[in-house]
Amino acid sequence: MLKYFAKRILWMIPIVICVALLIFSLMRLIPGDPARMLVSRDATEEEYLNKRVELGLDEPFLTQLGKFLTDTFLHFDFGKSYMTKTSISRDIGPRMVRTMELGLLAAAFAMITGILLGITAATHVKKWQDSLCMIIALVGISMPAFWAALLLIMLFSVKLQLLPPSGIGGIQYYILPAISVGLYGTATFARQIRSSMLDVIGSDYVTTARSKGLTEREVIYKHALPNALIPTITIIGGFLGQMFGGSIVIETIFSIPGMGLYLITGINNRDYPVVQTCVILLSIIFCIAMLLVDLAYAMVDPRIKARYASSKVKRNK
Amino acid sequence: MNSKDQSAPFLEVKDLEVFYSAGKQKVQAVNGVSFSLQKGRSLGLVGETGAGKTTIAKAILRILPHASATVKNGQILLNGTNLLSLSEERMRDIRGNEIAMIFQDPMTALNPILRVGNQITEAILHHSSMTKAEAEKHAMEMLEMVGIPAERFGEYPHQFSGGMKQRVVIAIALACNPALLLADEPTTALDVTIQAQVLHMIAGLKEKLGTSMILITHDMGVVASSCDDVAIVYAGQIVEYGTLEQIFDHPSHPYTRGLFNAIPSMNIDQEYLEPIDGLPPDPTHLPEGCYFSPRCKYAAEACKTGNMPVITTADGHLCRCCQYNLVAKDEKK
Amino acid sequence: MSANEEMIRRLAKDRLAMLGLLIFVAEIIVAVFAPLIAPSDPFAMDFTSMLSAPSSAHLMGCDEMGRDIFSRIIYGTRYSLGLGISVVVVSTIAGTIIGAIVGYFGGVADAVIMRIMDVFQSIPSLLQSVVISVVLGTGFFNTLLALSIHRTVGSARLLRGSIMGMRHMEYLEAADALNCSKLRTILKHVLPNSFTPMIVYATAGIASAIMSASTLSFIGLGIIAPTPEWGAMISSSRNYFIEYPHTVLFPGLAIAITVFALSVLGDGLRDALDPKLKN
Amino acid sequence: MTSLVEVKKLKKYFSSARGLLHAVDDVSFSIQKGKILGVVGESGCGKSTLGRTIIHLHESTGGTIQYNGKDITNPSAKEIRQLREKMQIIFQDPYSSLDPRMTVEAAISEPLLASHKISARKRREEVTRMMEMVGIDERLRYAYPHELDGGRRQRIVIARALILQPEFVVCDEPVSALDVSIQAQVLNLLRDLQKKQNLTYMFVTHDMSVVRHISDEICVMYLGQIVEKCPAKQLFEKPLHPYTQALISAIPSVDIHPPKNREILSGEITSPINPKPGCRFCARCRYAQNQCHQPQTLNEVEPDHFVACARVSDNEL
Repeated sequence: MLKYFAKRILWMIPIVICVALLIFSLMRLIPGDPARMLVSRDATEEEYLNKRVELGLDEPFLTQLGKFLTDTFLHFDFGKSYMTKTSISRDIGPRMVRTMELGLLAAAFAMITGILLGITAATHVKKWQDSLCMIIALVGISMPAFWAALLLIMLFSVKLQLLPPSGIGGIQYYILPAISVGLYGTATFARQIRSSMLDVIGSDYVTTARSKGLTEREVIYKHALPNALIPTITIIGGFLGQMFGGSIVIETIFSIPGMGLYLITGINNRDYPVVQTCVILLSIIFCIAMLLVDLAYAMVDPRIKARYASSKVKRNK
Repeated sequence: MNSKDQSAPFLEVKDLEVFYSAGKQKVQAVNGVSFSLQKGRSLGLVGETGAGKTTIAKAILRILPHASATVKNGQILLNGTNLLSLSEERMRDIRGNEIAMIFQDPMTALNPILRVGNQITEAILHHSSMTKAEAEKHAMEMLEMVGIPAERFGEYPHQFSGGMKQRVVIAIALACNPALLLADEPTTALDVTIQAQVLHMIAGLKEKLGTSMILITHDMGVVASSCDDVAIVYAGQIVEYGTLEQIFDHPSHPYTRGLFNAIPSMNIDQEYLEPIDGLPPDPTHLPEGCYFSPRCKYAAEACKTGNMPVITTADGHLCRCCQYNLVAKDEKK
Repeated sequence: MSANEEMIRRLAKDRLAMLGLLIFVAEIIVAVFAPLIAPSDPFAMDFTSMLSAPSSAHLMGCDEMGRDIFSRIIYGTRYSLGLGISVVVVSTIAGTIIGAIVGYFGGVADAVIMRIMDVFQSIPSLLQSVVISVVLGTGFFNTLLALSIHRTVGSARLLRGSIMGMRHMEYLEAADALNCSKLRTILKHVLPNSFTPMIVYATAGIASAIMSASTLSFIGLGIIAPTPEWGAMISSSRNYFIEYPHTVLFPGLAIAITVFALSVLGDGLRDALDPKLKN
Repeated sequence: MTSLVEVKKLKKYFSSARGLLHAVDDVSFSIQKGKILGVVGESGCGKSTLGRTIIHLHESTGGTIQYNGKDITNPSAKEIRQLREKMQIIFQDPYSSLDPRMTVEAAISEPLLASHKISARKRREEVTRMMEMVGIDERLRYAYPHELDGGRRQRIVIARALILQPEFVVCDEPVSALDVSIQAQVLNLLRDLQKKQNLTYMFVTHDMSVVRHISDEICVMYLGQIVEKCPAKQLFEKPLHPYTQALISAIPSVDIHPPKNREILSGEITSPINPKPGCRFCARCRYAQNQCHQPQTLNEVEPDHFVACARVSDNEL
């Protein structure tokens, strides 16, 4: 078991390096020269060449790549922002914290509401409660997060004046962004829980539980729900991906100075080091989150745990 | 069909009718089944896939899926109380306590993410006033009783082999010492030698605890080794009912005879077997008259309409066939 | 009755899925005949009616440049649906080829391609599209490519998974025993049987591609103003939405309705194709 | 008499997470042309693997296979194609061995399409002939597998296997998924076809009464090895190996006079992964002694009666 996860963590290293390599190469493919953009319009050729040297763009691609990889992974130095000239490593810290706070809050919101809706639907299948929950879920998956965010601002900040429309501060600043990011998760969880609950309720072991004379409550919460949660865990991965992507947009809408906003600003300014750093770090966070999901999977399901314990990381039988 | 014994039977099922509805289609799963069971005896319900055997058992325990299954008619009397008219709450006290069930597939009958010990303890805690510690101790005793070392209490189902899982299922069923055990194909999923172990164990425990049993199976051999009485089920009806000797020595219904003839013999060499022609009827469109008539070589005009008479051929030996006299002339080979 | 006919019959009974199909088909018709349906030119600016509220002259009002929002939404179907459908077509074809190769042959090809996919999958999908859009620039085809890469990986994985799942099915073993060549086995037995999950994935995929495309456009990548792409419309009007909510409301509604229609259609297909629900 | 199939010291090992799984281990036997060899044993004894290895659905790990006197242990791809026309297999589960998207006609004609270039008309005629032969109504020609019952599906599987007119057919539990009354129909059909076409069967099953009924000769397998081999009748009249005795004793017989006194075998089948040398049954055998921990050989203790038990060979039992 431990061995399996140690292996998984080690396996992350080449993956992350490949991601870094990929991103770095892609950034060099962007048409247009950042040095040309950074110098003033009427700069001399010399000024431009000096800028290139300053940014390290004059060296061959492989040298640049090597320097980038060693700086990033050995010295944890992500370089300096082209625009602000400040160290990215220093700037990124508080931004990462904000993005992760937002992510956790959104995940918590999505799971709690999703599970509640899913159970309500499954236990009242084909009744009005079921229809209501599923309509809510369908609305949830149909709304683009950025549009939902604008509507939420409209309602809660402008009309009702309950919550701040943008910026950072106390928890109240995170409520609307977290709902906007988590809404999609709420909807997918609710739908998944409902369908796996229905599968599980028809299974033999639930019949066994009933035939023991347990109450319906015990049957649902002790036998059906824990089993129904297992397939739900697998979709958390997809949800997390969506969430990290969503936060990029949501942070710009709510002006939350997190990694998303940093990234978008970086893109608009052709600030390559910033873009690279954000993508690599977001990918690392994403990989760690997926690993935690797998860990949770093993915790819930003793069969998976046994498979991990037998150490071989084989997908097929 | 009524039992020969006039003293009040322990379990009596009268005119049970169950159907499933799926959309507009109506599947007639059980069509007027009546039988009774004396205390301490075991009854074999024998029939092929889809004959309605499992539905009968689930109807007794009232665990049919509410959404699709309807009990249209009938009574199920346990010690004179009609189970079908009890409240759900009262029924819960009976389930697992007075009546317990063993399911066909031990692979799926256990909750994969709960320790087996807890799955046994749960039933005990629910039906007795034992403390948790006492219940766990009793659960361990149950495991030992079905031949599993008590140390395995904390293991998960996937750590057990098929035969062992079925033992756990049996331990759960017997944990509260039920008066009636419904065993639904308890050994079908198991290998022959393991099947023999499990059947032997069930027989021993039944003897020891004085449990009555309804054994559902498609295997005549299993019936022969475990039952006192036999009911042959075809298309949701009991077509023949009698003691083990009556059915095995003097099978009277053409279907029962067909079943016996279709089994490859262990003593006689036959070049070819004698199968029953055709297929079991479609339960959404049962034939008129005798449900077996399209496949029956004795079928006459009289078989194609109306209800078949139930004929008492010997003391307590009942047969649902209007051509009985003709059939009787052809003695069993 | 063939399995497909039966599937269609089951789908036809699903009223919500039929509603989804109806909306989807209607939108395709609107996209094709946009010039005939739209009341005015989606690019024509009328500064006298800038940001005007919905009225009989402008059903959904006008945007900050005085363009008729209704007409822009009608034309927008071409971009949104066009992108959604093309992304799915491209990625499904590419994904099927890759997935079929790795899933059936396994071995080295599988190991190598799967590792490459692992790299792609460790970058969150939208982030990936954002980066590729930045590299390629804006416009229909660049956005198509940016959105297709992630989906290709997804469909290849899905197909591979379902092939893996059925590699041990007896009918494939039977095909082997019956002398079917590998190519014949893939074409006649493997692909038709693993297409079921692919169809469901593709339908839901159009929805998610439309969503991603509009998100890209919203942050200024993808398709940009003045092209009447729905996400781009919201993006260009977002500074006015507090006073003039209709500028954001209607394009968003268009996205939501389209995604809703495709989601319920996808659900319906999944249920209709799932043999477990047969009874 | 000539033997059609002869295997010597055949081995098939699978690698698994916990070691080598000895599915078939050192198995030798031969089948005469026109005869039926029954292979019987409990789940996991390697009987299905044995059949599949002989017809090259699995590649053997060791030993030799001869067909018609010719060595076919390591055939080329072309030779395999030729062999497949002579050797066929009927699978256990007619629900999974038919492609759900193929009609009856397509399924039966698949082998023709796969290996022969014959006209569409000739193909249709062939399918008609086969459908008649296995007793499937012409009206079901364009039906799909899910519309048919198990018995009919198994008939299609049989027709598909026999359309190339093979000489040798591996029947892998062909009736165990069927109800008794249908099982008898299919067994009769198999017997009938065997007689008419002078087929040779290797009939793999776990059902003792079926194997007794159909076989000329029977091999009893336990954990990858043959423990006893003799003519069918003799096996039931005079089983010599303790495992065979237990197996026969465990059969639920329909004879109720006199009530059977069964020998209940203790324990369960042990793991076929990295087995210890010596008799594999000895852990459950009531006669086990020290000598049983030595490797056992299949000895002819009576004419045509082979047993792999040192104590039987030494006349101790």
